[in-house]
Amino acid sequence: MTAPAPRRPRRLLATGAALLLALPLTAALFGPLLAPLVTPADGAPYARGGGHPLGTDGMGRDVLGLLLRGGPSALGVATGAVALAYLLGGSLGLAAAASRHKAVDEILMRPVEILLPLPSLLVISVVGVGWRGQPLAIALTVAALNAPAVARLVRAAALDAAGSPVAEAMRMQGESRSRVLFGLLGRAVLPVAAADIGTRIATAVFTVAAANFLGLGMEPTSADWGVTVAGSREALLVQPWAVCAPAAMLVMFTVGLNLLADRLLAPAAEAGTAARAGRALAVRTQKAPK
Amino acid sequence: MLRYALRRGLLTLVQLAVLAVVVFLLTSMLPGDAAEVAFNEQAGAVQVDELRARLGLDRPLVERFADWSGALLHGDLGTSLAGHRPVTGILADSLAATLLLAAVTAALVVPLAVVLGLLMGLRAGTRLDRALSAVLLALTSLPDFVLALALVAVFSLRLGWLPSTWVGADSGDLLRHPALFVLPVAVLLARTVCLLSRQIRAGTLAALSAGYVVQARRLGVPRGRLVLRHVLPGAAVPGVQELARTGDQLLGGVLVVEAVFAIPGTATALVDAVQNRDVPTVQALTLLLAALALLVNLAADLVCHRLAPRTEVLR
Amino acid sequence: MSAPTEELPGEPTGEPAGRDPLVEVRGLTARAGDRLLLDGVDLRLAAGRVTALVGPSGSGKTTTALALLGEYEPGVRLSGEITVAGVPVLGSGGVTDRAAEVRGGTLAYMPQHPGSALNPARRTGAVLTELARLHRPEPGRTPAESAAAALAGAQLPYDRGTLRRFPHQFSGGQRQRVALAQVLACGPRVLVLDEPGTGLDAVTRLHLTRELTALAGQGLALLLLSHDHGLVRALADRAVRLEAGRVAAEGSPAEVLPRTAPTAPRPRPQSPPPVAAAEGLEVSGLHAWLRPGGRGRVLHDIGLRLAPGGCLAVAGRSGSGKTTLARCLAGLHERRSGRVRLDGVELDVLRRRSTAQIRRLQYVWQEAKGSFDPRRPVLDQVARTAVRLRALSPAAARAEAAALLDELGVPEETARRGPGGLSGGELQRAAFARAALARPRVLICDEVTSALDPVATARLLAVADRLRSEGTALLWISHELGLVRELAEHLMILDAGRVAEAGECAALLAAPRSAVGRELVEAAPGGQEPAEDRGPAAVPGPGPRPREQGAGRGSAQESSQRPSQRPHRGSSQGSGKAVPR
Amino acid sequence: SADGGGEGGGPPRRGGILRAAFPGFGAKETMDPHAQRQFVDMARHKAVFDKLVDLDADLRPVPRLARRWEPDAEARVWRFTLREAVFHDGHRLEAEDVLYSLARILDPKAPDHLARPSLALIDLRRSRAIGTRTVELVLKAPGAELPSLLATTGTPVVRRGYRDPREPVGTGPFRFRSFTTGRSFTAVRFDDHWDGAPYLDEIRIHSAATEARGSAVQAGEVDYAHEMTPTFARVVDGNPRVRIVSAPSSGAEGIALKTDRPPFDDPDAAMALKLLADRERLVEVVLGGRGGLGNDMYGKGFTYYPQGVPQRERDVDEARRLLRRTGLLNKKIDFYTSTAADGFVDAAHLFAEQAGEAGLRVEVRSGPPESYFTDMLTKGTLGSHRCGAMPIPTYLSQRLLRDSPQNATAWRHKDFDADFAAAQAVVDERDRGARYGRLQRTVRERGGLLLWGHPDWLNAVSHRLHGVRAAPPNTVDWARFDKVWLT
Ligand SMILES: Nc1ncnc2c1ncn2[C@@H]1O[C@H](COP(=O)(O)OP(=O)(O)OP(=O)(O)O)[C@@H](O)[C@H]1O
Ligand SMILES: Nc1ncnc2c1ncn2[C@@H]1O[C@H](COP(=O)(O)OP(=O)(O)OP(=O)(O)O)[C@@H](O)[C@H]1O
Ligand SMILES: [Mg+2]
Ligand SMILES: [Mg+2]
Repeated sequence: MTAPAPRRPRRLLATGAALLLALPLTAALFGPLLAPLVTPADGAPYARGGGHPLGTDGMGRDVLGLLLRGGPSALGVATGAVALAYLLGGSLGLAAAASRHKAVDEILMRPVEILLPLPSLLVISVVGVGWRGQPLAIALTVAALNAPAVARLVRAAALDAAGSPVAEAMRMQGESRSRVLFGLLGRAVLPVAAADIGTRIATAVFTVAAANFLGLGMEPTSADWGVTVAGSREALLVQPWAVCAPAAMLVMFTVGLNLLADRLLAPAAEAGTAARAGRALAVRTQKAPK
Repeated sequence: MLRYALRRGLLTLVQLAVLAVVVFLLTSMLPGDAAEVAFNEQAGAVQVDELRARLGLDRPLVERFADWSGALLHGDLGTSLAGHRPVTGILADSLAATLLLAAVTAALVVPLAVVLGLLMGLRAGTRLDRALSAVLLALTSLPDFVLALALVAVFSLRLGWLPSTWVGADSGDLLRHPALFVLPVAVLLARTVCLLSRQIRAGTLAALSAGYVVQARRLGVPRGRLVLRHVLPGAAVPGVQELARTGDQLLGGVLVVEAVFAIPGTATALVDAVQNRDVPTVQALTLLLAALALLVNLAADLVCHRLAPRTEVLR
Repeated sequence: MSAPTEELPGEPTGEPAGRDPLVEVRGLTARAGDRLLLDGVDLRLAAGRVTALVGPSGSGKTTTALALLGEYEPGVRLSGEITVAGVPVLGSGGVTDRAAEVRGGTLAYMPQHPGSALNPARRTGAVLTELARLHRPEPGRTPAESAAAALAGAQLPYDRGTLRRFPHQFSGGQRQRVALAQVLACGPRVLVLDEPGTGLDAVTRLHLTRELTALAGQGLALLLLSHDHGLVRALADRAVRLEAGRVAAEGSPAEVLPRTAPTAPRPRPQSPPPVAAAEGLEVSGLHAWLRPGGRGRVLHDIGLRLAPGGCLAVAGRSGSGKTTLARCLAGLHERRSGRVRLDGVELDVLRRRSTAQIRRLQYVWQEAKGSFDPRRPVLDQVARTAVRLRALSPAAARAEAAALLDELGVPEETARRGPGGLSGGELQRAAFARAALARPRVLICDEVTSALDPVATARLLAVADRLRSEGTALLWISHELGLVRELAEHLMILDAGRVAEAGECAALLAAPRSAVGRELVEAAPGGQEPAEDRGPAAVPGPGPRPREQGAGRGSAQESSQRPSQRPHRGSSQGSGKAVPR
Repeated sequence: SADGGGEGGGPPRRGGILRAAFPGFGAKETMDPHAQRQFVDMARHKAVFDKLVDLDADLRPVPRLARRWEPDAEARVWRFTLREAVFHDGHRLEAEDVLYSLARILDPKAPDHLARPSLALIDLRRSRAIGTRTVELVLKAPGAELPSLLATTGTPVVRRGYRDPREPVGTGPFRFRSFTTGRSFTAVRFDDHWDGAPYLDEIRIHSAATEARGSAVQAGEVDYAHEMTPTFARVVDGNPRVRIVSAPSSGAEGIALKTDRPPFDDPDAAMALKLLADRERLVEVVLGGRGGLGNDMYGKGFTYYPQGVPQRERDVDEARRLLRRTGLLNKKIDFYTSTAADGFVDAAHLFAEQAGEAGLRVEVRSGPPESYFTDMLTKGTLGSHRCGAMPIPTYLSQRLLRDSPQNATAWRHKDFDADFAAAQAVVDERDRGARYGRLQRTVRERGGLLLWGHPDWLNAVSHRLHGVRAAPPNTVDWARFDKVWLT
């Protein structure tokens, strides 16, 4: 594959996605160094302008200051929770898919399926009450809530690959279980996971924010982006920045993250060019390694 | 297939039973009880104790659970601790609106997600795909309540095209006012469609490179048919799994939607019940929702079983 | 059939002079990176004619066939000119927009690896009727009838059992025929068949030959891609031989396929030293079934013995349970009962075998393509065997894998690509190498030469011989009785999951006692072919598959030599290495 | 969006359906007027029932079904003379109906009857009907505040024999039509109401969450939205279709300091906190500027509120001095709050910031909102406090006596209780008012109540609706729909 043509838009897109990611990530990583630990409530509530470039929130705090501080928890708790959910649920799902015993599969998946229909709200309420305001507890809960769904998703995606001759051939070569699991099945799961992860993070951010509404989770005055969006929602028309700025950060983060994942995991640019070239349906390639 | 379905159906019953215990424990782990919550800010300890005794909350946990499950076996869901009326009444009141809403959403979500997912998958890498992906992702990253408020601000308050809430809507003839459904369903759809269509996009990409799709194309199966009959079944597997999960997603979304649009539904009832520590109502509602979720899961499993028959060899 | 009347069959031989050929290929060139896969190939297919495209594995047969549809494997670029039934498929601007018009209805292509070309989630009948409805809206004939005709043409029964099955519920050879039925269901005017004989037992193959002849007689143009010269001789009017992407010879099959003198029998590998009774593979009372609770039995009370260094061939009609037997022994098929003992040690199902046990019994998949991970280079996948089972360092394993592949005629450079970048025969050899690299005690080969040309077969056999001399026993599943005769000491013929007969190979082949045995032996390709085309051992009656020397080479001088003695170049890349031994 | 009643609308017009939206409470909502607890219940019950006595905007008792009342000299025996009123079923209001209602409220088997504790001083066995129009109530102890007690939550008069809450029959301006728990209520005009028939044909009172009330009133789907936030008031500012009717001083917002434990058992420590609070800022931020400054005494604007007490000003230096004196300077104390009410957490954080300026470290912790008000009675040293509109004596008796159920500041003083009891026996209103004033001042100086603000009560009203009076909740003109009209 020497044709450079399809590569350019892809690289461009990757750059675009990276740029989208860069802003929220930078804000999350370096913002806390720039902003004071506690954003002083020194302005009028929901004021626009007046020394505050992005106005103030309902407590009269500088929105920019909040924005700079609110990244780590907003991104950290949600991404951490989703990562953990994938770690737990993913391994469970893979193991269930790979087990050649119906019983093992059942033993692994049934408990998970009992948890699946538990309303997240109820669980969050209970945990939130027990360990009020501790990000770790919230992350763990959100992870636990997501793990069953992830397990099911991963299992379904891996099941076909697990029964394929490729998996058999690997076992015939004496490959370790984990390699079959995380190598072959993992890779079969990857596109599904990539499609899922970003939306799940976005959902997790707002599950955490929603937990706040119920008076659980984080302090309603915390600078967390999700919390700020939720807390200022009423002022959407009065002081739009208080809602839009943190929401924009979250949107940029999830969109950037997902586009990047799409790009990295599905080298579909060829498919795109082929489609443009008028082929009815494009065949995605397995690229020979360079 | 039938045997499989039967076995799964039985398992679902067991799951429900376990779930009942879990939910009971969870709700009783919440601080405060129905009596305490009932008098929050308004009454003293004496009255709270009296109410507690009257509601039977002073009895041990096990005894209360035994009572509750015993009654359940006779088809009695008990009496609400908050409203002192039968839980069935609460269920009946709240169920209609939510089910209607969920049904309309479900009827729309699948075709929409399939069309969008296929479109993105078939045009992967093109500008259309990127634009659609970005818009859909942005929609999921927007919290429901912001989306809902923004939609109301534009379509009801500014343009006046659509009703902003269900306040005053007659629950009897909701269906005669389709306009009522537009905004709530739009909010509910936003996230679920995105979740699903992304899975279908991923599945489509995978299916497109599969040998059988290539061969079908080489045999001149026309594009539309190829997509629907050859690409889609394979592409749908993760999507179906995702659909099974949208139950909880929807419940979360429904909560916001019900609040913003004043829809008296199950999600609101559930939150109320949790806040009121109204254990019988929480139990009944979660069991009901769980039963629905399990049913959807069961259906999803059966569909996947059919879509990936090769897995049968394994098991 | 849908072939227009003006293009009804002409004379069976000679140039289709004065008439527009159905397919016209001029100067077809294919490149992958800086490699030239095809170099100015010209080809014309006329109605009613059967053209054979022959040539060693990797010479570009599949690439040519795909190009007729305007298709190519990813990473390949085409140039040249192709017209199919008046429709330009490939022109100066590359593949034309109209290429899609010819697919299926006009020109139908049966791929080389039909296993992976069948939709795992769709039932056979549904797909066939769908295709028939699409391409053959014939009045007075329902799509179901067309589907039935297609199934019959592909030698499959038209019954519920076939129609309702999913692809994974067929045996390898049956899948091959399902794919063929799909192609036939399209009712095309040009039929392109890539190795249609693969996986077919002699009887079925015979029927298929007749069926295809009849189709040509109805005015279809046939392009046959095959290394099976028996089939080519039986069917083709003209033959085109490709070599390293270039047309090396063209003419009647008799001219293009070199007539080879009978060669001396290949020396048997010296009998391994006498062994203790407990050594080797011993199977008794093996039953296998498909569904839980012992329902759907496919194997009944199979017993066999295989001494170290020995070779037991298993033959039988397609679908008789050969692969299932192999998979039972390999521990892959878990629904089985009975005893499998290797060197006195009971073997459980694969997941309960120790690494050492896994190493000692290896299995080569019938459908090589499906057993490779499409995302990793073939070489790496092959080498993993040595890493995992023989604890070699990755570098050493790769070197050994590369050496073995080279010995089999697959250059390292080719093997570094993903499975998509290898030809069918190359993949098959890679699959063999993957198992052989374990240096197993027992190697189960499930139709491992079905996609190989004689040269490649010879190379593979050479490696097999070497393994045997090292004490590896072979369980050789094959439909090519000639090869079996040459290779195996013992033969077991399966029929519907039961042992129909078993015994000393040559004796059994000379005088089969069972009905199936007789049927197979009678139908074997040697039966209808000129004596000089027969295999090495001049056995009366049904001979082995023709094994022309130097089928991949042009020179008559080379072709008189035995493959194993001749200095030899890799099929298309020319590695210039001598075949060992 | 003009505040208050200064609106046009011309002369009242008859007819029309009024739709009103109140915060909903799901299964908790009830049609039993004696079990009413939520505003939405009270609004519905107010349409169907009447009380004997109600409260005016100054929280002074005003006659309703009772035309007038007079106590004996000791305020032990009270005579209430009833008005000519008819129940919706045609039955005329009689003394027996009043006694039945009181008996029902005081039913020992009904712990959810909210007024039971405060009316428990009525000795029912000795109370009696004098003819059909007069009721004589005998108290167990002197109770000069009986009329306002009869005006509290959960005291509507029901018809004799009333049992099934699903078929409420009252004397109110509207006749009950339908009720769906947690959702809506419909009632139609009762032409024979003693106070004259209402203008409206029908009222519908719906339950709706905050967002829904906001958009519904803006979109004109409801004409009256109860309990709106200051932010919403800003949103509709300048919107010609919606105006905010704001009732000033409708309660109190504050911080409760536990006076029975260190450090606030030392009144100086409590005083330090009262001095360091920046009340203006709290009102500006937490109440969105819609409220009055608090002076650490409950009931600003209500009857009996002591006049002439100077507004407490922020004095950081003095606060710092007191903190140092009591050893609190640079110490850390916990602030126990929750999201049980809007603004609690915000106020807590703001206060923590202000305390920090004076050298006191306040750490905010949140608890579960559902049981917060019960929890905070025992938990922590600092807590969020708020109170809706109620007469000052009621506040004193419910929050500041040793056996008060809601004694959030743990203010327990025998002499204080005795002074209050003495005031209850004083029939003369001025004298009684003076005594209440002294009690209030004591608490202001030595007690644990830091009341920094008195929020305005904000309701949103559409441009079609007229005659809505600005009145705090729990008063007669609040949620009163018999005197409003639509155009
Ligand atoms: N993407 C690619 N890049 C480089 N080389 C390729 C690629 N795809 C195929 N080839 C090479 O092209 C050659 C021709 O392949 P082709 O499949 O046409 O062979 P064939 O004649 O059909 O062989 P066989 O009989 O084994 O099927 C092979 O040597 C193969 O390795
Ligand atoms: N999952 C299945 N469901 C139903 N039938 C099956 C299934 N798998 C295999 N079979 C049937 O079992 C029989 C044995 O299959 P097997 O693959 O062992 O045949 P084979 O001898 O290897 O044939 P071939 O020469 O065509 O490869 C076949 O008739 C096949 O159709
Ligand atoms: Mg080929
Ligand atoms: Mg087979």
